[in-house]
Amino acid sequence: MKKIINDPNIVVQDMLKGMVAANPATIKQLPDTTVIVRSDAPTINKVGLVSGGGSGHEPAHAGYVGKGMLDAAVAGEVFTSPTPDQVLEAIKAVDGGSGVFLVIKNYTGDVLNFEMAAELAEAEGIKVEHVIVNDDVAVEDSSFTTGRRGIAGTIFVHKIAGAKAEQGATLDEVKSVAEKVVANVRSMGMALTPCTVPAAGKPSFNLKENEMEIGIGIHGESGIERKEISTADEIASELVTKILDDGVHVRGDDVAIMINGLGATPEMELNIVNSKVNEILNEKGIHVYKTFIGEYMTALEMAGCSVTLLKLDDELKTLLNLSSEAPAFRV
Amino acid sequence: MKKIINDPNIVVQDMLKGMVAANPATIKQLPDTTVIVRSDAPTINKVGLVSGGGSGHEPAHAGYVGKGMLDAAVAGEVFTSPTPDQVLEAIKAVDGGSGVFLVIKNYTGDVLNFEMAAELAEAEGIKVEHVIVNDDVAVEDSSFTTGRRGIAGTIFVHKIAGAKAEQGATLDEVKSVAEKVVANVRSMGMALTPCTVPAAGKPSFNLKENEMEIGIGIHGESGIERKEISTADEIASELVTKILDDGVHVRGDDVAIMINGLGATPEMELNIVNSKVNEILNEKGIHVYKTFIGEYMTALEMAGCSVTLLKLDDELKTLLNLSSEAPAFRV
Amino acid sequence: MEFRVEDAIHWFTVVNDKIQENKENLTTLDQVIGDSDHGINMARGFQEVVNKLSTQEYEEVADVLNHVAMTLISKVGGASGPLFGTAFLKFSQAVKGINPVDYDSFTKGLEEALQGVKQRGKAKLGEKTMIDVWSPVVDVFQSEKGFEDNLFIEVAREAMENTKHIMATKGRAAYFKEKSIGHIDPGSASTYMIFEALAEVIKGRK
Amino acid sequence: MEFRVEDAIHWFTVVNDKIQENKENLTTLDQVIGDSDHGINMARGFQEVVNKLSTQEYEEVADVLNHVAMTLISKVGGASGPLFGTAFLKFSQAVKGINPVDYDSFTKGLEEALQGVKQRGKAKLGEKTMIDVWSPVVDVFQSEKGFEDNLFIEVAREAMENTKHIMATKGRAAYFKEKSIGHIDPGSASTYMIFEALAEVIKGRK
Ligand SMILES: Nc1ncnc2c1ncn2[C@@H]1O[C@H](COP(=O)(O)OP(=O)(O)O)[C@@H](O)[C@H]1O
Ligand SMILES: Nc1ncnc2c1ncn2[C@@H]1O[C@H](COP(=O)(O)OP(=O)(O)O)[C@@H](O)[C@H]1O
Ligand SMILES: [Mg+2]
Ligand SMILES: [Mg+2]
Ligand SMILES: [Mg+2]
Ligand SMILES: [Mg+2]
Repeated sequence: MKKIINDPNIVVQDMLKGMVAANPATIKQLPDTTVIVRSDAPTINKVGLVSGGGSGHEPAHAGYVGKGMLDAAVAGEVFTSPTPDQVLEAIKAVDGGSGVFLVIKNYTGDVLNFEMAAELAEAEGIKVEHVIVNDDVAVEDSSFTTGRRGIAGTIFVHKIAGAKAEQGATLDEVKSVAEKVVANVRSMGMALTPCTVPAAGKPSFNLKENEMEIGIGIHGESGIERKEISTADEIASELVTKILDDGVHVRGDDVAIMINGLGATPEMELNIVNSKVNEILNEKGIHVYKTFIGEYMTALEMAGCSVTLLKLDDELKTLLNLSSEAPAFRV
Repeated sequence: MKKIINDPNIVVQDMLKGMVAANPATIKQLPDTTVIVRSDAPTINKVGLVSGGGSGHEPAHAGYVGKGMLDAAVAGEVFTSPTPDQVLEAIKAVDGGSGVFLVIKNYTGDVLNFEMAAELAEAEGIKVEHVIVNDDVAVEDSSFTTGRRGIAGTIFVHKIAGAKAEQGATLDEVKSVAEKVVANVRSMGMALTPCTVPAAGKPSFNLKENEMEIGIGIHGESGIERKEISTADEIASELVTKILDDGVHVRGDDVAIMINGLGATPEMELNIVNSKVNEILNEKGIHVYKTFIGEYMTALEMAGCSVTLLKLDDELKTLLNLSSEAPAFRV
Repeated sequence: MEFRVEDAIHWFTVVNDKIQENKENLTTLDQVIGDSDHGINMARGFQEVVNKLSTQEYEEVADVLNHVAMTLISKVGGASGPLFGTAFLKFSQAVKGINPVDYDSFTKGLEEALQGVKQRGKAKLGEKTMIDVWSPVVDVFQSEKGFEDNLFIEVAREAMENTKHIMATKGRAAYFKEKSIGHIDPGSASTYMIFEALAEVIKGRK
Repeated sequence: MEFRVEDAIHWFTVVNDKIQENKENLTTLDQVIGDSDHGINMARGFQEVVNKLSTQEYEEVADVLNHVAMTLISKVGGASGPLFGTAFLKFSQAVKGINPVDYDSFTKGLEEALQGVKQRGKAKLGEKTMIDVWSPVVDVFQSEKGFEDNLFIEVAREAMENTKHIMATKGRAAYFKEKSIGHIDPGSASTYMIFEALAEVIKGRK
């Protein structure tokens, strides 16, 4: 394991210290927690937006804390959902009297811990609503199983629900626009190499020198298929096709694209993927309204990428374009 | 070699296509070149700012093209300086009548090719000035050798000279503020793993499983020392100490920090490094005015990071804070 | 046999020993069909449980169980944290005011714990989760009349081993679909350790 | 012997063959004390040179050299592009109007080429650059009275081999300081191939 860390057991605390040191004017860490909140929280009469999850997906989620996006991000241990008490602290810190909205990625751990936190907050008289993001089409959408995972599409939920809340929308309005994003967003990823949880010390899976995994999760969970590495064009095409097969994005639609690096993949390669994604969408008569290329939702030092498509209507376009001061998503 | 590419020989063209597809409103590629310019270039009566270099350092340099930063970026082959004819095209495309300023990283290839381009442009009647960035303290500063390399500090030159030019400054004024940045900026990097030039197909060097290299260059050029991986705190301390030893940044100074990821190192680790860098500077009575953490000047998929310190006076602070619309450096 | 505060403390001390000892094994199980953190999560949680157990006074078994539950909830995270937390919280509520805890109350407590896990996790028997060990153990408690340490261990171990043959439909392992078959569920392995520890503590008391 | 347009074309065709054949070797040399691109750069440049050579008409040797220079300048990049480009540009200028090129003019051309490289690269003999091959070869041209193919090869090869023992102070290899010792300079290796090709072409003509 080659990492620039001090001690595998304190990476999260060390990281949070470094984040706050980098943005002392805009964010703060709630004492004795792993919660990052806007330094001016709570904003009175604004719905508070909270997200979070296991660490190792940076800049998700603390990088999205800022005016126009999240009010707080709760960091769990690496790849481990944060605990309810931490989420509760975040909720209490950002409640400005209009309630708090939780953006949860669809993993059992995240859902359970955030749900318990919501119950505790409601017991303290805070109105809490939530949305569960499940954009990963690599997994079947089923109510009999855990269902789809939440991956990079989550960032669009942060951005759009964040802009809505900033406009002074009610908790229900924020929830309803967040649900619209969830209904309109689909993603799929692939990996060339595994990643190593610092405290585990060894890679969570192995891929042969000529192998890639299509549809992999951001914690290294199994994908759809392992096969020989193909070209960027073939990879882009496979990811986009699977997303389009889901039927949400059709000819005539306006979409936002996110080409997301999982950690070790150079931006050069993300741009190469984007070139093909664009070409395919053009061919299909789907209009690319906006493109985001970079590392938005990573999996430690995994090499690979994900493609996300978000179908946009006028409301979503407006909200996507509104200003955001979050360090990892400046508009 | 595990890369998401189509053909090692066309990665640069494929990448540029993807970049333009992502930002069709703000940038364009000059036909039959590897030059990215602002789509509204040239800006009449504004000094045009051109940088560039080998590819593989993305987002450098095309990611810094935008209002408030560069007018054009010239992409060479991977790790290979672009040729004079390409640089000349960039110069011609951004000359708005007030001359063109070149930001060159101090590598023999970059210096020679940009110099030749400047000669050709001057022969065509365009006023050209340049600055050579040489911030890497891992290399000795000597006029008998190639001298210091230019690395991540270059981005501060882009930002500050870009803001100055945007204000309507003359070519000489842009040059003089760029020289101030070069005088005030120092960097040093380290790597945990090598990177692979796509067309070469194998890593440019090897590091043992427990080894790191301190002071390495962004093309894998030799550093100061290879040794056993130490803690993030020790690494941060070693990099900062070497920078401070150069004597440019002293007690009482205001500085900007850049913690730059070389490609494969997760943002988590960059934040951990920042935490210690901050602590050291605090101890030394050096005041951190602003911090930038992320991938600004990469070396393909090399794992590692660099630390940059820029000493700021009032002029530099103002220019650093002015708006930039470059996709990779939004202010 | 009656189950007292000191037994409860002993129980979780032994659980912690086992978890620490098997931290890497549990993580390895989670590496195959999960995200490589189960051993780390459990070790963090139970270490914290034991750190506090020795420094506090408890009136009754329910207090120990409540302490265990709250510590797990706030220290483990992931899926297993709220699930084990809920289990011991429900257990605690079920035996509140009963001290020492007799066999039937203990059984009732375990029933409630299992119900809690099922509700919280929206899962049922046969989905390759910790329920696949909790459930048969509760069954054997119900069918016996007193603590049968060896039987408990045997049933729990067999149940854990049997999770190998199940395809996961809940939790992170569900993403591995058919590929989850052939591997023991990590949460079932730690649940086994909890019951193995219980049996050992009871055996020691005899 | 006189050097004509067809000799010049032949020369660069052979250079290209050698460079393509040794593309990986050159890159490997550059992997050790550089950035792994020298073979790729040279192969790209000379392939382009040859692609055009066959489709164009040249009046005199200077035209071929000018074409080579301009192609290298616009296709190679890196340090070697402008340096080899400058070399052949100066060479071309020196023999302009002289066709065929006699031995003395050829020698004069090489002298100018070397001067061009030195000025452009601000380097001198003994800094572990291509100058360390160019310079001794020019010396031998000056001290002989006519093309001595075998001698050229010998001198060039020895000069290339000798770059092993030099510590680099210019170009990218300079960053490797003492560690650059023991390795052949990539640009010297490609310069050697250029002169080896020249000697073979001349030998073939005899
Ligand atoms: N819905 C569920 N119901 C019951 N148990 C579950 C459920 N989901 C997961 N588990 C249990 O949790 C274990 C995984 O725990 P852990 O690795 O700590 O959390 P995570 O999956 O969030 O990383 C699984 O092995 C399984 O036994
Ligand atoms: N200042 C210089 N003067 C003469 N030759 C040089 C100089 N710098 C570099 N070279 C030559 O260029 C070669 C490297 O070329 P190449 O690898 O293509 O470019 P780069 O170093 O930019 O990657 C070196 O081996 C050396 O022979
Ligand atoms: Mg987990
Ligand atoms: Mg190069
Ligand atoms: Mg797990
Ligand atoms: Mg080179």
